[in-house]
Amino acid sequence: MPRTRKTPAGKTSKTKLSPSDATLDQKLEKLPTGVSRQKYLQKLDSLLPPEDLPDRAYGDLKKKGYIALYRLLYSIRGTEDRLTRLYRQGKIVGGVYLSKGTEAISVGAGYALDRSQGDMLFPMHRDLGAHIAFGQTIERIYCQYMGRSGSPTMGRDGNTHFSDMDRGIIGMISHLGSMLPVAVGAAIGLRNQGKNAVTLNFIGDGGASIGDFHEGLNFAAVANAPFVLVIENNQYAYSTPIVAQYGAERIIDRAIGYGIQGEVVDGNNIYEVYETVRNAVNRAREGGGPTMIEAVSMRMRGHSEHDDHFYVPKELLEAWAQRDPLLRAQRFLAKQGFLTQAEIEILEKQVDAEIEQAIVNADASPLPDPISLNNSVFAS
Amino acid sequence: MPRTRKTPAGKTSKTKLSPSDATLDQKLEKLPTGVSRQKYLQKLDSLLPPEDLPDRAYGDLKKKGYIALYRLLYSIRGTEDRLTRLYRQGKIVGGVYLSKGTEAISVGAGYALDRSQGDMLFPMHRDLGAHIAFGQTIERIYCQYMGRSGSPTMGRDGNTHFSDMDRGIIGMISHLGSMLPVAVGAAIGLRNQGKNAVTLNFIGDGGASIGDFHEGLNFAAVANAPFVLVIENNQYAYSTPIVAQYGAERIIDRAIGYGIQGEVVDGNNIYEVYETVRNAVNRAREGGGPTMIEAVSMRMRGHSEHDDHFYVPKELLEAWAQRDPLLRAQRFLAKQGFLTQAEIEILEKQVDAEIEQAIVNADASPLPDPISLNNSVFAS
Amino acid sequence: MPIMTYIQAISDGMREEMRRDPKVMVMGEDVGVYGGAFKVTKGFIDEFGADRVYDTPLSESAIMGCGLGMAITGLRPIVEFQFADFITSGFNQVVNNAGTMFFRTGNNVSAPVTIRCPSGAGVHGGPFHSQSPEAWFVHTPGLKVVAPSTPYDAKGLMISAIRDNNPVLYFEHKFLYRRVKEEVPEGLFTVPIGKAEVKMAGDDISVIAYGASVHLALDAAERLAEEGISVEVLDLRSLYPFDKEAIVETVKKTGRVLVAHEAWLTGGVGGEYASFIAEECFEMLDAPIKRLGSRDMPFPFAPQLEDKMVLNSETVYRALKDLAQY
Amino acid sequence: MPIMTYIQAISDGMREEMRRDPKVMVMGEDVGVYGGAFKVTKGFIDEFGADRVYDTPLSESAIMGCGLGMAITGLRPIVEFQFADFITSGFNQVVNNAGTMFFRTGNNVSAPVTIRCPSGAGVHGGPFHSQSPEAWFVHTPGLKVVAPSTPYDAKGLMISAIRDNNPVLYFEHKFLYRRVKEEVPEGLFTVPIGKAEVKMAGDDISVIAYGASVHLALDAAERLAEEGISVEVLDLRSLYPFDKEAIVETVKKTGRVLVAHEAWLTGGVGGEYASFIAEECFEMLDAPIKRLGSRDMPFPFAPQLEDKMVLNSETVYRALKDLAQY
Ligand SMILES: Cc1ncc(C[n+]2csc(CCOP(=O)(O)OP(=O)(O)O)c2C)c(N)n1
Ligand SMILES: Cc1ncc(C[n+]2csc(CCOP(=O)(O)OP(=O)(O)O)c2C)c(N)n1
Ligand SMILES: [Mg+2]
Ligand SMILES: [Mg+2]
Repeated sequence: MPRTRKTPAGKTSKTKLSPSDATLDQKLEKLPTGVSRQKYLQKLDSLLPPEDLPDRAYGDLKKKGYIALYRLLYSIRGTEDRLTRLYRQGKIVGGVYLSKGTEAISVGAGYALDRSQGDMLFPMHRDLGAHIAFGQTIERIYCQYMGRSGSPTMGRDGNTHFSDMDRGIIGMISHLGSMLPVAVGAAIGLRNQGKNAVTLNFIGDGGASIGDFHEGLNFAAVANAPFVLVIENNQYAYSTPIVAQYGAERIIDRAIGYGIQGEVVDGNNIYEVYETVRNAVNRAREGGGPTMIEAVSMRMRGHSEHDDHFYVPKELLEAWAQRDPLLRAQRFLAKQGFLTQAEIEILEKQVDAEIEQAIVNADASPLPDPISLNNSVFAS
Repeated sequence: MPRTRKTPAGKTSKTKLSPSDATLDQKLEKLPTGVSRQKYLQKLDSLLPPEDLPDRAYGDLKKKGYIALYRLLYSIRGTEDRLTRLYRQGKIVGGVYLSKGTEAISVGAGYALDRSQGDMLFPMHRDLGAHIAFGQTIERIYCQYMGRSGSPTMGRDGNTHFSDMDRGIIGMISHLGSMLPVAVGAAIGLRNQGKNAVTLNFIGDGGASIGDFHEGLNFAAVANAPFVLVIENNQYAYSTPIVAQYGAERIIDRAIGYGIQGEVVDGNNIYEVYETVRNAVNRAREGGGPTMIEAVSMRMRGHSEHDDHFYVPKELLEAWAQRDPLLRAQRFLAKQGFLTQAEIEILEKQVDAEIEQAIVNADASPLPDPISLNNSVFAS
Repeated sequence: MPIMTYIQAISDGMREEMRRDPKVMVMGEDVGVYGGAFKVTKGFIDEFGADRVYDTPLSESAIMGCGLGMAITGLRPIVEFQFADFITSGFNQVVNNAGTMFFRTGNNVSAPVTIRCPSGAGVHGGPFHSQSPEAWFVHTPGLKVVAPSTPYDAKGLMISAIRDNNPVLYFEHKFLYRRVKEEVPEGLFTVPIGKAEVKMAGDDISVIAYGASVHLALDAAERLAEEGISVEVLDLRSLYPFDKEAIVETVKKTGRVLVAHEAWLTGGVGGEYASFIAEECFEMLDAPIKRLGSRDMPFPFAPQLEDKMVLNSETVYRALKDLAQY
Repeated sequence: MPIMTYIQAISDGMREEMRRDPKVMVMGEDVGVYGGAFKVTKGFIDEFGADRVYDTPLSESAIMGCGLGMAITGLRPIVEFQFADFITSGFNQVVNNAGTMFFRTGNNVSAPVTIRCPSGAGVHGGPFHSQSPEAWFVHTPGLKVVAPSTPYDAKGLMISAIRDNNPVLYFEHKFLYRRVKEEVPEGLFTVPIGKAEVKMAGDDISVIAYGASVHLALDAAERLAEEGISVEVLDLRSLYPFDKEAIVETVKKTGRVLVAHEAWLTGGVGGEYASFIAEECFEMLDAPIKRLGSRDMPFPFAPQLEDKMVLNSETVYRALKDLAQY
């Protein structure tokens, strides 16, 4: 089986961050013995993608697909922006963990699955985009965040932790990495029942350090399971930078150690994400086994909306802001002649209206009735 | 940091096992969907080492060292052979898990540490050889297996599960892989207290699948810990062949994914094991970070002495019997002129006598007094 | 009716249900070609094939997690931990992932996984092959827990566990494997989860026990019968949900109760049943409720030590005698 | 004396002991630059440096395992699980590795690790950020377990936990973090592990509680005082070892007992204490021992649901009233 390590995403980009950057250096002072600051600074450069999307065709995408993906991207950005607003208004229960800046990963990957084939999605906490791409309604998402009875969990679990078996979505538990073996087992289970389906799970640069990552991928590799793992490397796990999280050059360097396919993808290029995941999904469906994909991006907000992000060097955020996945996709669509600026504005207005309506509807969803807790623990 | 993958141990050996071997093929019939028999059969060949030890100098070994290592090798073989006898006589408590055929790994690795520097050993269940090489007495080992009060655990734990802090040995719990993070923590702890010590842990081809393997190595890599992991690939985990255990070509292919040094070593060549581990220990001591070493060998007995080994193809055992680490070392010593056949016999007689005496002594050690259980749970 | 040992009955229950329902499968380390560390699944791979008798890598968390994944796609896996002691390595998957699945999905997804836990001491297994960790799971919502003491119950509860649409932990006691046998019906039958059974009727004192401790209680009861003391032995069989009516009934009858288990005393499930009795049967009690368990320490390896640490029938006998004389 | 919140007292205890003993260190996710998810270690990295305030990868089993490894080399690590709920991911290292170290090495190696577990509900954390899993550890030999309810106890028990030569699980309740404050001495002092404290003296009924439930009990006791019912509130503080004398004393005094905790009722530590009382204080009891806990289900997310699932002071009040009227 081939095991490639693709060219790092930023190979062609102009260097934006350098070891001589004093502010950046200062932030990295407090690392325990043995953690290499130098190695980190070199790494940061190589992770940065070019400012524009490579001007080419992406996989099996047609004009409709390019536009649909942009629409989803805009939807999730809008949905999340309003989550912040609602959070500040006190309308949200619990914390809010946003995908700002990394939405292209979850949307592109979610879109690459095929619900009609029985594919299943196992999203993580920063993957609202995948829920939407996989058919979840924005209204139900807001219900979930507001703890309403109209939410898929009936108000029992929060934020992005929600399943929807009708759509083939299994929500996560908080324990990062725990869903990886579950997704692998589902892939094998579907195959053993004669289905031709693929399962997809996400994990972060932090979650990738947990034991289940290893156990699950090893299990998948041995079974040649129809499984795809997307690693969202957004460079931070809560406040922990990747230099204190893993020692390898890239997370994807682990692929050869499992004997599976590994790919690096520019996580701020929604079309490349889609293309890469789509290829992996197709390969898995044809019996080609699991793939792990490292999508490189940058978390543009704090870990949650109550975290002010002070530990992230501003330079890093500025450099990545110029590579915002929406801006890049917009420029690409315009350049390709798929959508004019005017058409983009119309699309966005439509989506905005949809979102506002979803909020109104969700806010009208009743609070959950405590009676619903009776007989809620065991299936009969 | 360099990350090499050395030539597989058997690269130069004549092919001994081939996919056309019908008996072998038959044993591999019952594999779940997705597990590749073909891949396995190819793998088996490449794991087999040449019949003779490469005729060269090994690291910093002098004549005395070559002989000392052989003596330890013979000691452990003799100690274990008698364990089987004692087990059949009903003198052993619990099961007996032998290292027959793979002793060169534990002895060679244990010998490569330096107790005077404060190095610490974290052996696994098939590493009696490492205990001996690290200064444990054969008498105490027999006490341990017979559950006597003279054992390091005072009869509280069995077989190879024993610590001896005075010698810098921390015994394992049964849960495979659990000691890996402990050994990594000890390495960091010693460094943070200004010591220049290295810790070494063993793990099997089976144990390497557990989450702690990943969490521990990742932790070590990030911290650049003075830590060495020796993976004893004896091709079976209980009854499970490596094809059903991991998907990669070699376990050591994981090294690049941690960003640490990786080495493959012929596990039936005690001098190569010593040399490789010694280099890794020296590098770790000098701040060069962790190394993982895959020592390839073959478990020549059942998982334990109550397992008849029926699931291992005879061809495999026959091919490996010709590569027995003792026979190969003997031939090497003779060829180098380090020991004549007559000298070897004298050495072996001495060791035999020591072992018999140790058994007598251990058998005279009292059964543990149940009173010793009082106040045994909490340190004051 | 054939005579079966406890371990044969476990195998038989699994085999029969696998024959009936093609969705049922087994997974774990060495369950396939080897037939399991205790040979419970010996021959299964020949009958059901390698996909239904699934040999896994050595990774308890993945075994449990993958089992859960298979379950949500419609299969009914029997997940085997090679020893109950190793469930700690897959603990999070059991308690947080499997245990909450039905609840947290708004009752949308269920998790029909049977979790086999070969447990118990008396086999010189030392600290990590002798544990009886059922209390952790009785405390965790979303999990059912059973612990048979006889071949009949072992088979019937196995079939019930497999058919249950929830995660069921099945604690089988290694010491009983080949030491107890009885007539067990061929084919399919069930023992309901949540129902206790009086294994010996008596009037003076009740012992509430499960698993191997039932046999300690029966031994002690026989000795006491000779001394004219009549002991009722209630075998809980299900630890959660547990049979509150049966407990109340036996306490009502005797007014004196001993709760006994091999698990560590402190924080053991005995505390649950004893305090249930203390609360619900206060007026019925003629003597303090007595609890017994093994001593609060790791299970020692040497037989001389293990004997003094693990609950035994002598201890049960003496506790009952004390109760009788209260 | 300065006024400290509960969370400040935790920080202060750690800081003072770290100043005194250079072997003491902290490790966990985001404990360094960020100062911990709850800011308990804010500023620590500046004072003690990155090697003593050790930011780890996201890997609970390695955090606990490495902490244990550091401990056996002579350091005294304070290991932080970001939320108590995540201890399940390092469970095996806690119960089987740390818990048995001293015993299994023939008392040759000890494991002085303090394990911080921010636990408890009431903060809308949902099923995986609200748990109180102390019962699992009270049942496991080799582990000590403490759970302070006040700033004074929080600081004093923290220092005792760090100085103890065994693994000590320190359950701190998130709901109390900024909600309780009191005068707490500066500098070093200890609260002994294993000693309970009467937080309110009374004559008619005893409540045995710990952590947040102590405050529920105090609230209920105040209401009942107005109705002329005098309640004694015994704060266990240490769950294992626990203060048997103090329990017997309060039961002797009042003859009526409620055991209350926020953890799930079934299999909770309340069962241990209640059945201890049932066995040891049988003749002193004037009413059945009553137990309260949260409902046996995952902690729900929506506040309306959580309120009906988690133990609250109204429930405690009503249970006490019932007991008074028995
Ligand atoms: C097993 C586990 N440990 C700790 C946490 C607490 N926690 C929640 S999110 C987070 C950081 C996750 O980082 P990463 O995986 O990179 O995902 P990101 O938030 O960056 O998308 C941590 C430590 C958790 N959820 N699970
Ligand atoms: C976590 C865990 N799971 C299961 C077991 C049961 N078990 C003991 S040894 C063994 C096989 C180990 O294989 P390997 O790691 O290759 O070591 P080897 O015995 O071949 O030396 C198994 C499954 C265990 N000890 N620990
Ligand atoms: Mg991240
Ligand atoms: Mg092996």
